[in-house]
Amino acid sequence: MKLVYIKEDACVECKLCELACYVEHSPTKDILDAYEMEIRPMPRCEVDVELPYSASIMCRHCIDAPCLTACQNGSIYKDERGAVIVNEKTCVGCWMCIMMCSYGVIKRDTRHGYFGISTKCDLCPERETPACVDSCPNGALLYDDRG
Amino acid sequence: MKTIDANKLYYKILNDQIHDAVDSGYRNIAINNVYGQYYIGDGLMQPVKIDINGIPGNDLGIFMDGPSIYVHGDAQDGIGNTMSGGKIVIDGNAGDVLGYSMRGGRIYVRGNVGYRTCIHMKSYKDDFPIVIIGGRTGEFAGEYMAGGVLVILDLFSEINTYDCNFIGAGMHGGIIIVRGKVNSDSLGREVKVTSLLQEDLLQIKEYLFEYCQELNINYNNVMKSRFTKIISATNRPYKNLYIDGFLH
Amino acid sequence: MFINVSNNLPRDISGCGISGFINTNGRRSSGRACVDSICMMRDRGNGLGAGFAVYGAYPEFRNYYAIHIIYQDNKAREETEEYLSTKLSIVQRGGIPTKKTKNIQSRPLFFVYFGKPRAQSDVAEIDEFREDQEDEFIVRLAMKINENIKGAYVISSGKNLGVFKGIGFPEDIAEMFMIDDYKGYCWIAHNRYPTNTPGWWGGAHPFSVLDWSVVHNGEISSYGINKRYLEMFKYNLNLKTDTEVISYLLDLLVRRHGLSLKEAALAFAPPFWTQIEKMNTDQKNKIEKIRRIYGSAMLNGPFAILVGFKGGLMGLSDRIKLRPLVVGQKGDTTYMASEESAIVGVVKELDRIWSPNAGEPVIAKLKPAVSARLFGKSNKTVRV
Amino acid sequence: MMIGDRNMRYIVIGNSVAGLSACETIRNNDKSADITVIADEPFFAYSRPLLSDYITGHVKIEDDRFHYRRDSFYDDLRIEKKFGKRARQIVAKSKKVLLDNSEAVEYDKCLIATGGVPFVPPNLKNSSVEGVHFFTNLTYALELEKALKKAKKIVVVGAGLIGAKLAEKLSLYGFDVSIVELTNKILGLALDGPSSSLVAAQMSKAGVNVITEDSVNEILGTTKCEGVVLASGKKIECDLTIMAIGVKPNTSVAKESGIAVNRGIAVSETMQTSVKDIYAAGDVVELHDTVFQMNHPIPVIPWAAVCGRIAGENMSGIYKSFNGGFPVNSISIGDISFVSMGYVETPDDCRQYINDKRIDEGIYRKVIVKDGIIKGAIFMGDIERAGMISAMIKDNTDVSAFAERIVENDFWWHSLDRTLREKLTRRA
Amino acid sequence: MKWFKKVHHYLPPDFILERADDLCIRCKACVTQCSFDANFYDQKRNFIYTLQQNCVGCNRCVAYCPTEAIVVKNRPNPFREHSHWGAYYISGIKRRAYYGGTPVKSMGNDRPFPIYWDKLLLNASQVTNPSIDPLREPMELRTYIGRRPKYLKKGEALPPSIMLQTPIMIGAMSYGALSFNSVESIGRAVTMAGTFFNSGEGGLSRDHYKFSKHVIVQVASGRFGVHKEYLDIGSAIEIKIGQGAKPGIGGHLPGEKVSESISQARMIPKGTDALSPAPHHDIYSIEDLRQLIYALKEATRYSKPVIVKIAAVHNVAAIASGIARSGADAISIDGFKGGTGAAPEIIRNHVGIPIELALAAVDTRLRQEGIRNEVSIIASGGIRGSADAIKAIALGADAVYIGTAALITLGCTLCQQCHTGRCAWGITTQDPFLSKRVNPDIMSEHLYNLFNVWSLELKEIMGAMGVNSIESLRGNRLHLRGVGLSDRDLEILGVLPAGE
Repeated sequence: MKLVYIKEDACVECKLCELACYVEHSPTKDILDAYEMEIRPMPRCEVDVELPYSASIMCRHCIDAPCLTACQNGSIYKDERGAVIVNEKTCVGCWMCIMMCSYGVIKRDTRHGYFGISTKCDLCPERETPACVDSCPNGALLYDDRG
Repeated sequence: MKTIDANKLYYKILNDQIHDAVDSGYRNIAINNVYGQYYIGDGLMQPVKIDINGIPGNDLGIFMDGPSIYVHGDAQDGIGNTMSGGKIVIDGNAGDVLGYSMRGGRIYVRGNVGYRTCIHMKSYKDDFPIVIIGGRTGEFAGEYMAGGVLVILDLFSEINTYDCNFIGAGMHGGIIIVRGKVNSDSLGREVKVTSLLQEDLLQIKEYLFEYCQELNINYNNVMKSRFTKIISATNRPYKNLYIDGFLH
Repeated sequence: MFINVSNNLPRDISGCGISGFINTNGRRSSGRACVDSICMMRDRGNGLGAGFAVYGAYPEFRNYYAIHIIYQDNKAREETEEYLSTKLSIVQRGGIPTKKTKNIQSRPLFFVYFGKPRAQSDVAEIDEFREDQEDEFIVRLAMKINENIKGAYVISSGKNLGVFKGIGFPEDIAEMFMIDDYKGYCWIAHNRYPTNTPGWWGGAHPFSVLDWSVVHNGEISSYGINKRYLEMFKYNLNLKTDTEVISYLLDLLVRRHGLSLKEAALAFAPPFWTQIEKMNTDQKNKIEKIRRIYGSAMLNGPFAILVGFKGGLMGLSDRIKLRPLVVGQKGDTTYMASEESAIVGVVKELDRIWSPNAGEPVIAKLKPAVSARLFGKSNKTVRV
Repeated sequence: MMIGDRNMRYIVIGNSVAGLSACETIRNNDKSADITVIADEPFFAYSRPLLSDYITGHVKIEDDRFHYRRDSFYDDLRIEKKFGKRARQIVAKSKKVLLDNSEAVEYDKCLIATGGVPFVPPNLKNSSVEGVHFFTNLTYALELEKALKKAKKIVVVGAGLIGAKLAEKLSLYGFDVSIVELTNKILGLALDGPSSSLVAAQMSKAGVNVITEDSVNEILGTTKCEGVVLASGKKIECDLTIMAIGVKPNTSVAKESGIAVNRGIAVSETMQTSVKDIYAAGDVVELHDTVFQMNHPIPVIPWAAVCGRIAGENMSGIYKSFNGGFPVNSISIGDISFVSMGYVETPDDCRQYINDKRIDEGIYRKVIVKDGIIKGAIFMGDIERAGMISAMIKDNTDVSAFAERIVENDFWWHSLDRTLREKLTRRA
Repeated sequence: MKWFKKVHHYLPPDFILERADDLCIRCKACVTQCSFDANFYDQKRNFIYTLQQNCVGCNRCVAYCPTEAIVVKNRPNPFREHSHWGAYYISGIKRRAYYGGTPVKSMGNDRPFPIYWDKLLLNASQVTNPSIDPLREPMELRTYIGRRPKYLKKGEALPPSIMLQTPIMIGAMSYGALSFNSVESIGRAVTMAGTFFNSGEGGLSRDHYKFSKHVIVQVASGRFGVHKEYLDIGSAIEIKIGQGAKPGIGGHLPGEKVSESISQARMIPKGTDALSPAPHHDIYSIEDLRQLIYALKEATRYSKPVIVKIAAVHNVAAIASGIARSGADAISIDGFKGGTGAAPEIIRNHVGIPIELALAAVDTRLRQEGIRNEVSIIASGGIRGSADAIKAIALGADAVYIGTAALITLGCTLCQQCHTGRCAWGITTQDPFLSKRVNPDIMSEHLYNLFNVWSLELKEIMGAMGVNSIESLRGNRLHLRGVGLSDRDLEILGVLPAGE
């Protein structure tokens, strides 16, 4: 399946991927609207920085995903593309997935009420290429099928 | 039947005589002792039959739409230039740039032809030009070709594989049909070889039959062979080479 | 000076006509066939230039350089003759016979001089190639006259050869020079349609230096660099016509650099690199060498040329054949022309008639025995 | 898969994580199989950790998030449900599962995934009075829910994961809650001293009366619970006592069927029991613990799911092996989330790395390393990258080069060397 | 915001960076991208402010701002308008006076000297000869750089040469001046395009030895990284005598740019300044040049051409003639508009002559001496487009070197900060974080595109002129006409005025 591959050698730490991600996951997908939202969507990729190293990191969509296995109420599933998706409507924030994620790419979002939500990359189901990849000005993210 | 002796006639006078004959209702004209007079048949629209004995000059049948011209011998350059309809049959060889921008009608040549045969030949709506060459062509056959059919029969050579540089260079429409195999090294950049389909053959069968009849060639022998089809790989071969100058 | 200012004829897209033939047994014939042939291609010219070169024109002076010069006036003639007398020992001189014709109103003076170099001291400085000292002397002489003497132009300077050319249709020029009265074993003719160069007497074809004479249909788009290349070898190009470079290039490449005629043809119209890549190593090396050394001698742009040379005739078209050339053969005579009708119209029942491929030289050479008879055994002819 | 002219018959005893993971795997491998799930509870599969949220009313039985799988799960996978029926015994010779209603169901492969049952201290007196509750399944939760309506004061026995979370929630919900823990710290198996104190403080803040180093010896009351007596002699008045000391494997079927049982059902690396064609998975089995280097039950969802899947693969003929597990815990008490795994207290032969610079903000990290291999970790507060540690434990990653960096607050990919990072960029 | 204004040393900022607050979403891309510390995020006020003084006008932040909130403008002349004393001179004086040093700048001369390329026009065929369709008909750009014999000699092999698929090469820009990724991008692009790049005087990283078939190695006065293996790696060797941007002076790579990797390539200790002497101290005269040329030929067993690069100076024609007679196989001439990684402003802006005139003069001189055909000429120094390249070839060059054009492809905005080593576009820096900004995967493609498109344009123009092989264009000044040039200029250029 196609996956976002990370090229740390090309990441320039601009973090536009994070921006593109939260804009994509906002209701209007308008950059200024998204910025002005009271509770901004959480970016699902995050730029890990320790200069000169920097890289935008997001879910690897494991073939045998430990997070999916660990989920206590079946809120994580694979969609038809093979992407590992969190059903944010049913997630209860038990963080089992976080505990099992080998990459540390699932984030906690506790801003929405009683239950926390595990937030992670969904490979932008509404787009041909994920927003982070499209937004990367330096080709540090590649949307590619390497099996 | 009108007979014209063209010996030492300047082309303008000869062509005047031909037009006079056509205007006075002649539908069969024979021209003897033709030596290089230009523009025979230029712009003629009537369904006349013109027999040429000798060697007609350049631009034979240019802008023609209707007549049938029979050349009993060789012909020179620029035959059927921008021709719209009618037929030219050459019982010999012909020169360069045959069928340039031809839009309709047929040209049948028994022997070899020169460079840039059918350059920029095109078809439009019902107009569909057919050119059949009995021998071989010079380089750049079918250059810029945009429509119609060029058939190369290569009847007189021993070599089974057709080899002629830059076939179909810049071709973006129409088809070239070659009897036998084609050396892919000799193709232009924009074309590819595919196998001939039954419907391609049906499309030209009638014309091949006519060709063989006109030039007294054994149709069955011709049809026994295998054919190769050359078509353009895309109808916009240079799309990516040009960009909008105001792109951001 | 010789420029025809009344050049108001409508411009048709056509081009020049060229025609020529050679009898490989050296049989001399009148120029009638050549005149007829070039005249059949009337529409390839516009009356602004025509000319003929006749090989074998002066058998009685075949060991002397036959120098044809046109003069604007007698002043130029006097100046030239004074200069010539210091350089040449002249055995015969005189006006080239002409006759009055209806269509040619004004004309310059035509003179021919037969002679040999008087001294060879001038050439010592430039003797860097294995070249014939006398030939080199004559080339320099012609250049000097063309360059330095106002109103005088050397139009041919070979042995046993004459060039007759001027402004007019070929039939008029033929009539004026009484071409029918000359006999030659090789003829070339030109019917001119000048475009970017002035229609003046000196600019008519054939262009000739020593035994080279060239008629040309087309334009040499590489003229600028060909000229600059030749200038490095001390050729002065002042005839204002692109064709001029061809005769000098032949002189440089073949006579001075020792290339064969076919190698020179390769330099003029080489195959494309893509084609060269497909060749065997020897061929590839050879052509690559020629292309790289003689890139500046490549003739680029549309052309078909006939080249008369010492002992033969060559036809050549450009590398993508933008100009026509047809070759016919009957017995020991080879015909070349722009149009098939121009051959078929003058010769019946040819043995063979064909169009050579782009860049493919067609060379007809005198038979060795004939060559030996004409030029003497020691006198080298051109290597083909 | 066909046997003769009939489909393979799979029986899964147990309707929770391990059992259903096995069902999914079997169905994926064998489209024609007959799959039957036998369960004593009459419910769809539900999320057990959510029971405390059920009690506090944050989740309802019909909520999607309470369901372990979507409602159409059994139909979609063509699973025959035999719910509300207890499997009594498996007769391996005749390949039958006997139910307690004396029904017998034939199988070709059978999986025991019966989970755990609450552990009751054997010396607890008077434990059979009304008002003593368990909390390990929905049946218990429904009973508790009823009882809570009349209750005010509650004692929770055992400050493990279930107890602590329940106690905190009930307290916030308005009950007067005490929690009694035998050891010196709450959540003792999952936390070390400093982190445990942090949680204890959090619970106290929520109003829970936290009592450690004590235990309930006796329930007071004749028919109804009226209080408890602690080992220290202290008495606590209460309407309800909730026993949350822990769970033990529910091995009754196995034992009945002559299957080898140690602390849990003993299984091979393919999850097969001592009896051919009978497999076991989930809380009921004992697993190889790669950290503690022993076999014992590790009753957590991730391993239950993994083992269920491995059992399913092997049952449907595809060899897959289980390479061992280790304890993992993820829980939130109040605002604090924490994740721990492997050792929580540092054994003598291990090195520990601690970052308690921000412990006041509820952020604390500890990693235990032996010979360069991580053997245990506690992440408290910022838990996002904890999964990388569990992966490193699983993969025996040598962390000597960056062990100190793991406890840094910004630990992530940059803390690793380039080769490890490059491995991470590939898809697992 | 920090107090930064030095009143006594006050030089007004060159640029105004404006940020529209209603568009700024505090994403901080401008902050992370500015390598000159011009943008700062103030967490307390949740505001991004600008230190105008630091802005170099590189437009990195503008390019990265997702909402286009930033505009960088030239600051209008802050001094009193004066037609003689322009701001350039006033600030020049102040800078020298205050700081006590001569300003060093990078990239090419930015003073408004005439550009002869823009006064030359190209030819096209009409009627008398057909223009050639370059897309369909063969059109040849293959060019050889190396010595040619005067005439064909039987059985004699041609002297060594390098073969270019297109007459455009990338000129000398050293690894050290350029980042690793820039060299990598250039190497990959020339490999794809079938042409060459010049290593510059900084040696070659071993990681770039893979470009052996496409690299011209340079030997300069500092002899950095010059050893037998280096000479063997190159397809050709270039002796650098001078550089167009700074004729007569040597190079200076500041120690800050001498990273571990640079130190390996240059074979000097890390962190030390890499100073090239002004002359080669084994060449004090023309016969010494011959000695070095043949030393290099000996070392490489006469297997590769030796190029000699000189800056275009006043008597360039005579010098070139001397070089041609000293055994050089090609002469590379670098005009005064050529770029540099660092040069004293006074030299960069005032020394040397335009390449157009130098090239014409050299070609003419070599022709007068009858030796033009025997050597190749490479022209460089401000080739901005394929039209400049074509004009150079028509004036007499065999091929051109491009430098700045290649850097622009890599992202350069000509902010002229190469000498600081802080290139915000990652091109001329050794900072590992900044140099990541050039992604060779992308940039090599872009550079390759540039080669391809320029080649296409070359073919288009040649087709229009009616020649189908580059050798018919080379030195063919009849395809050029001058506009707005004096008779003397025309004479030197050897071209006719338009209309003639």
